[in-house]
Amino acid sequence: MTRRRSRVVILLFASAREALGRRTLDWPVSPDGVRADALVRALARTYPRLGLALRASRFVHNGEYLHDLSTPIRPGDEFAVHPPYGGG
Amino acid sequence: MTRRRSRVVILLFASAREALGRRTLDWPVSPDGVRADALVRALARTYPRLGLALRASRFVHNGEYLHDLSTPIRPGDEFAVHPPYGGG
Amino acid sequence: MSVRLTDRTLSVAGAMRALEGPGLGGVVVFAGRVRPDRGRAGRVFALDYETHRAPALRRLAAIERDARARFGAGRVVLWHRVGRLKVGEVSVVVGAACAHRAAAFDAARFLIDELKASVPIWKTERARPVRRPRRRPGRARARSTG
Amino acid sequence: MSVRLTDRTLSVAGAMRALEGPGLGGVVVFAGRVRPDRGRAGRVFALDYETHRAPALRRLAAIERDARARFGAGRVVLWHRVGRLKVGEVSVVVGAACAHRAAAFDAARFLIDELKASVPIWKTERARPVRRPRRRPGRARARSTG
Repeated sequence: MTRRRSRVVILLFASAREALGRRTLDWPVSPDGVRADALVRALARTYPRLGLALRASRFVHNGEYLHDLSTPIRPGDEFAVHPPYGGG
Repeated sequence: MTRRRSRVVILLFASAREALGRRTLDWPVSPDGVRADALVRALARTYPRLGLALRASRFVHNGEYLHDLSTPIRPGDEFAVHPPYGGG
Repeated sequence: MSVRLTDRTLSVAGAMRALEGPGLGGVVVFAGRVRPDRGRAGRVFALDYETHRAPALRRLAAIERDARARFGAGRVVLWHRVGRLKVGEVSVVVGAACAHRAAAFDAARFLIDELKASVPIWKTERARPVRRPRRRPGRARARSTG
Repeated sequence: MSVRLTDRTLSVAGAMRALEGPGLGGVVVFAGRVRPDRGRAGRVFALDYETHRAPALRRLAAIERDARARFGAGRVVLWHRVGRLKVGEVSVVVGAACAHRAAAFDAARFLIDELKASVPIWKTERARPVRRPRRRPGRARARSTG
């Protein structure tokens, strides 16, 4: 828990999960947090294979769809990458 | 069978059956038969309670829908009275 | 069998099994139940269904052929029950299995619409008189299943 | 339960039971099955479904509320399976029970369209390479269920 308190848990699904070969990432952030758009850019820089999936995805912040990319993402938050849905 | 050979079997359904309280009628016809429209008029004359159902119905002659009311109905034929359908 | 007129209980699970087939990704089933409507004679407790069997089966088979040709349905079910049905019982089950869902919906809709309009099946309401409550008069409703 | 995400087999008969209710004369059920399509990686033999569970359940519950409000659906089923599904298995069952059939068809169509468009569920194809026959080349088909 201590470790998670200084990190954001990134959840990856479908093409994003396949691009990285894993379901979750622990992403370190400062105690003040980071803007969502900066977080996404940093992810794309660190994992170029994730770029395509990130561009096509919606983001879900602590279970709620993120409409404002200036929202601060803080330590302990959950940040999910949702590629286009394919249920049915 | 001898008796049926000089008669038409009239099949009554739904409101037509309820109007007369029976499912079938044996209707005598001459060996040359009778035109369908004349048969229907004779039925309505003999059973006034059947008039309403007859006006709303389609007729089925030996299992086929009757489109031409001048068709002759001959002894041994089946003549069905189909009020509007209500399946489902 | 894809076309059926029977006095026995209709099984939707059985219909689903009849609608299995390779490559048929979308299955739509419609089931009609007897409703406790209020008719002229009171509260409906049952419907008596009757049919003119031979022309009805021919017409059902023609509807099945049409659904296969028009919507590419790979499997079709057109089942109707006859005899006395109590409120809540299933009177009709139709279904279509197609490659995709849009065609399956259109086909199933076509099946039930055609069945109701053109198959010689009739229902007669069996109702009990209803005592009208003094304070809250009920609205009359006389529509039947589906 | 009317909203369900499960790794167990979906029962259409169970859905029909969940869609019973007084006065609900029209019931429409859609079931989607895994199709043996040909994708880029070959012939599909299974689909792996995954979901983001909490937001998915919230979204399913919202779709159910919408269907009740917009179409007067008295009972709604929105069930999706997750995990590995082989060709022919049922991945999704949605259904609506209404007083009349037109509303039930519209509601069921709404349920599956909304589910596919807006619920966080994904599928990944599992395929085997196909050797192309020399004489009768197959047509490529890459669409998935429903």
